[in-house]
Amino acid sequence: MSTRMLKRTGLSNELCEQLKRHQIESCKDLLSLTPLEVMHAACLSYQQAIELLQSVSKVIAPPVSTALELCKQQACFSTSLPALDKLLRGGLPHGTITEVTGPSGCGKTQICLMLSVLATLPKSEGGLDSGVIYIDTECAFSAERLVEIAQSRFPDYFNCRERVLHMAGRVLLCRELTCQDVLNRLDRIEEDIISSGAGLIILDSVASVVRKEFDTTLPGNLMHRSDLLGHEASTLKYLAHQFNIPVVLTNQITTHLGGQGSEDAGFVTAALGNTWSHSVNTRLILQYVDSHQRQILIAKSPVAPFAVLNYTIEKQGICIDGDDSQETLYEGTDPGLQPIRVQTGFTYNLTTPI
Amino acid sequence: MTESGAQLFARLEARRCLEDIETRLFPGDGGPEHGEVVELYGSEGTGKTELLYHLLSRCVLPLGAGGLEVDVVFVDTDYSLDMLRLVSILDSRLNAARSFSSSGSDEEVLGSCLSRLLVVHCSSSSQLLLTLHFLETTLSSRPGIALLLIDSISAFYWLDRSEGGTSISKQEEKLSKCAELLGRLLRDYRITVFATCHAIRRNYSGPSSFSSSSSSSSDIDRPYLCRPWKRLVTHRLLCSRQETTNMAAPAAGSSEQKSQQVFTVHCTSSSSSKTKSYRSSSFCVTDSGVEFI
Amino acid sequence: MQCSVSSLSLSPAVKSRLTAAGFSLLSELQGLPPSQICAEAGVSQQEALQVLQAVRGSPVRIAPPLTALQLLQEEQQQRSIISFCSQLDAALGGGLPVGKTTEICGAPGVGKTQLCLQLAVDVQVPVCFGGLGGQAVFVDTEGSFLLQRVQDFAGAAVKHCSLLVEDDEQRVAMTTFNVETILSNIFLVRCHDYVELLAELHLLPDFLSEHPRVRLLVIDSMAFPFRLHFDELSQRTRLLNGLAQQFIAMASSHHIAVVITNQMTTRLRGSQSQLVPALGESWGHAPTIRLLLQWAGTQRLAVIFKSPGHPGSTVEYQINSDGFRDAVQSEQPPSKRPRTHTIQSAAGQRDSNQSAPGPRHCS
Amino acid sequence: MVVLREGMCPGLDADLLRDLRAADIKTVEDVVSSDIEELAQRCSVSYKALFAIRRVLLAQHAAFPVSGADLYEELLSSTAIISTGSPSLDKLLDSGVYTGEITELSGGPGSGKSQVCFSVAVHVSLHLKQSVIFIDTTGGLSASRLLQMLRAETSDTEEQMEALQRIHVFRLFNIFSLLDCLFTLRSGRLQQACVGGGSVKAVIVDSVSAVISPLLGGKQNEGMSLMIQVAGVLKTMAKDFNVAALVTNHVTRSESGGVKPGLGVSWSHIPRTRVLLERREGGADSSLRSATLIKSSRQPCHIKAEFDLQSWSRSKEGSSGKRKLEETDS
Repeated sequence: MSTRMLKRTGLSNELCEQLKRHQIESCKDLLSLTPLEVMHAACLSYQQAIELLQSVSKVIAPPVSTALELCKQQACFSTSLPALDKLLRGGLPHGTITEVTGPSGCGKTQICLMLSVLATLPKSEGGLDSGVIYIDTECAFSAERLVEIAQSRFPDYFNCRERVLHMAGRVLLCRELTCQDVLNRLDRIEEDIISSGAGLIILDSVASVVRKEFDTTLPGNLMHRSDLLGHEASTLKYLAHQFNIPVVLTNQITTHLGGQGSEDAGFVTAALGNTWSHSVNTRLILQYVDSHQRQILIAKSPVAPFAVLNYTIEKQGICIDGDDSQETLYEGTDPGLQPIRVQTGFTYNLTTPI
Repeated sequence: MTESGAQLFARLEARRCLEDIETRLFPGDGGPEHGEVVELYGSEGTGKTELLYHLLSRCVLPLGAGGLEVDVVFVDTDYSLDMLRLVSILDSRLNAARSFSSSGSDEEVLGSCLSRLLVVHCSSSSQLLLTLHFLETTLSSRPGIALLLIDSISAFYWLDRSEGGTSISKQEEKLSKCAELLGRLLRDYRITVFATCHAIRRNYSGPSSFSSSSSSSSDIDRPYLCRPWKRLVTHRLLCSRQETTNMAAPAAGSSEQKSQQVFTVHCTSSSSSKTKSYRSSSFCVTDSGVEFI
Repeated sequence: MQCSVSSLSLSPAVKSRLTAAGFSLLSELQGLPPSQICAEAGVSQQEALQVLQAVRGSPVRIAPPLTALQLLQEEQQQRSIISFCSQLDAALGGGLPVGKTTEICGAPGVGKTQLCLQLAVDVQVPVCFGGLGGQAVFVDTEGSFLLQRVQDFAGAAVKHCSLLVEDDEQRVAMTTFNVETILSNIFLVRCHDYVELLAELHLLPDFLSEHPRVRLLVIDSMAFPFRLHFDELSQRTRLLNGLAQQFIAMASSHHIAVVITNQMTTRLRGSQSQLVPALGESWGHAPTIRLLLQWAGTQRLAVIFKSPGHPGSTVEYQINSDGFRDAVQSEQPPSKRPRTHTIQSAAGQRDSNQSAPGPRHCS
Repeated sequence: MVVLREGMCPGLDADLLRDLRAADIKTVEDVVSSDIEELAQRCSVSYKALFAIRRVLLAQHAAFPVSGADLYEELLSSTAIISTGSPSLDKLLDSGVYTGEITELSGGPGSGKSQVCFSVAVHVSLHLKQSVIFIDTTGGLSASRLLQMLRAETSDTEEQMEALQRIHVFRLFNIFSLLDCLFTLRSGRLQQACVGGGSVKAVIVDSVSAVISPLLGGKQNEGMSLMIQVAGVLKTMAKDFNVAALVTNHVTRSESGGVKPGLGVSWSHIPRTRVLLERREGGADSSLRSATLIKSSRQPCHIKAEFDLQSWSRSKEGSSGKRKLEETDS
């Protein structure tokens, strides 16, 4: 929207020509100027400059709606895990970004595969009856596992081959192995969403390519990385909102260097830093309890309290142990700093009760 | 214009030469002669104003107190003349001199010093031009005037830039006219001009500029006023502040150190008669004004 | 020195023509017929008309001065928006002041958006319950506006008020104070980038004139669209400084409270890194009141970092399913273990000893 | 520049004006700079008449030189020093804010700039019984805070209300309305504006950087020009009406991590006294602030003082708790 040419906003040709002489051609160019610069470039008085800015703003400003109107089109994407759905008020909210973080082997990709299956299910089965765009940066996607999860989780529905094939056919896999490829894909993805009727975007994982390509110990790289991540985040947010669909990302973990006294020399926490933590709307942390048992922590959510759920990975994907009443609240902290337990069994985390 | 013989005499002969105004500042025998222009250039807090007061008080102080006892016109375009500070400098110099000789009461001597100073305030470049025209009569009627101070010549730079629109010559028109007129006054009345010029950043890159200090400092030291003015300037005093340790950490260090804020002046003289010569000198500022070290 | 032509809010080209023709003071233009200005300055008739209008009185009319006494009366008439967290209200002198700009900064998940949502509900509390009975505009740049939460908060607020009903006036007010009307009084705008945000802000003054009941404007968040890369850093600073003035002008001319959220960023200072509010040093001057939400161990603290009317102070708060509330020691979640107490208090002390947020490293 | 008009001075009639126009002489500057002898021939007027016109025009439009001695006498009788209400800050400023010049307070957010402004306003209105013009560009002026400060000084409600009435507030949020306001005050409205409240002793602009900083940078010179005009009108107002001009400025961070006042090099020449305010280390809600003198013609620079914001809300007896650190005299 913002790159719309001034010519198509109903400005007079003269004015457009005048502005073009100062390399001001799009709405973005014009609105990025202060009134004084507009006065200078367009030869206008202050009052006229303000009016010009307002008239251009009218063309590109987003519409105003009331919360009530929004209420009538609100939807959630059920995770098929009743305990988690209950905490998240029905599932992953449409139009927002959910991040799944955890150490390797903890089940991040399992969750993504499971969600992919769910999205393709018909609405009567609790799904979205839509396609899935699955951006895989780690070559971790496994079609066999996808089918296995589908068949073991919904044995009644996937009882015939056609349904399984139809399900698999609706998952559009994009393998992008460099940052630039991911960005390019995201920039062009709108068409794919429409053509495949996608109701879910999965990016597994956002961290691996970025961390591979940017050694943040080198000067300047950190800033470049933040720019790149910021760009990714805003594109994903735009897509989520524009198509009103959930977006799921996975992230890795990093060692947080202790700076707050010597007793906690360091612990493991979500990667990609503080700014990135702001970009996601919901953050789920996966961590180990023992070799079999794992936990989901709701570390950031606009609706849910901080909570812990135990789960195991079975043939049918993620299974929450016991019934849906086993949820435990825990004392949360800054989601950017929430410690995560890794497989060694050695725990750094003092505040999380089991 | 007609002038009487007496006026002609006053115009040409009686003016005192300011060559020896401050021997520690100018190279060798290169002090400013009749009709020469000295520019004091520097950014904020580099001692320009103090240096100006030093030179000013040297001019207006009586001979007995180590002064030159000449009249001075101070054109104040920045409204920056701090009379109280000037008086305190004059006072302390007079007091220092009084230990050797006694002449009249304090008030009287101070009064006579101050009456040698004429102050005129200007608030736009066109007013400056008119005022310089107007001063012509003052100059011809008061042969005692040897020095014209302008603080500062760059005061209207941005106003002129924006008023002139897009054409550079229009932007510089008024100052060029002033410079041309000054040139004529210098020739006709054989006075000396001292003018301050503030350092500016022309390629202004915003309030939070991250331009490296090394590259911007050279840009900052370059003269930027119009050509006629540049041609007029014969001596250029580049003022700077020495980055002392107590600057970086003003909290540390005793009071002894703190009063030792040192300023440096780099003088470049290029009078028509002589070849270019240079001199660097340092001073610090005390209650009684500039003290060279 | 009289008012000079170059100080007028006219186009720079017109001004330079006027000065070139010798007009430098306003008094010289006064009383001249437009055609003469055209002829002498070489400007079009339209421009000459603008010149004369500007000379007669600039369109940006200045209100006559108020005395501080009048201002005091005005301040006392304007109610504040209560936050339902009594400690915070007390620290702010009765709630969030209307007519001022307030910035809420904090780490992710600390409750910035929650506080904004709470305020968007609270601003609607009917006048007879001590509220403002207003409306709210919520500009969402991060996609963080969550309807379920607003519904929860609205439900809790309605319940709270219904328990307080004492007289008929309040009973009547309660008939229209329900979740549905609360939701219909929150105007939502979703901006995807800084250009859309700028556009929206250019239009807001008109929107506010059309909706005179609006008492709260929330921008959540300011930092997200402006943290992206700008070609020229000074351009960002310039835009932000301009926006700051727009916010202040809106707050004071439409009598609304402007709430802006901001993120925290890591600043390297030598070898130490420190968490500071984002958007740079000069943005810090934009809000009149700056509220810092931060973690101290597992406690959440709100620090009043700057406020012209009140001394700085620190209060503890919590966020539960009803919204933003006072921290109540006895109602701590049962899962909390006694041993965390020591850690917590140590952390609390450490934070209050250090300046603002303690140094933290982030990967 | 001033356009020549009929009747500007004796002898300048319509005919002569037309002749001068024909000779491309339009403004006073043109007349003054031209060769009178040649011009007299071209316009067929007498040299004497034209010379007289030139002299009158010069006398009308040029600034008039004043003897330094007279200036000093006048200054001695008119200069006043306004206390900031904080003894340590007063000492730093050589007993207070001087009238006739611009004093600048700069500092980061929450460093106490506005509080010092409030205190100066309260001091002028309560103790000196004079008026104050307070131009608020950030919406930061809180009348209840002023009242709180007044209450700490006096318990007489009548006095408090009178003092509040002597503080005149303008709320302006853009550069053009600020300039308009300043020029209006400058052209004599300043003294009229405050009838019955004593004369104006201080003009406070809090903050000047809020309206100026959006102007700087970009591809235009206009912003700089407007900034210099604000400075010019403040300076002449301070000088001619003998009021103290107190402005506040933000800070920018230099590469080395230190802070310096904002608005760039060109602004740095404008205030005669500059003070940098900073928070003392030690807690976000500490009320201790330190002030560093970074430009002054009366005191050595870089001396420091410490003051406590809380002291202004306490009553007089309780305000002895101010501390001073590292105060140096030389």
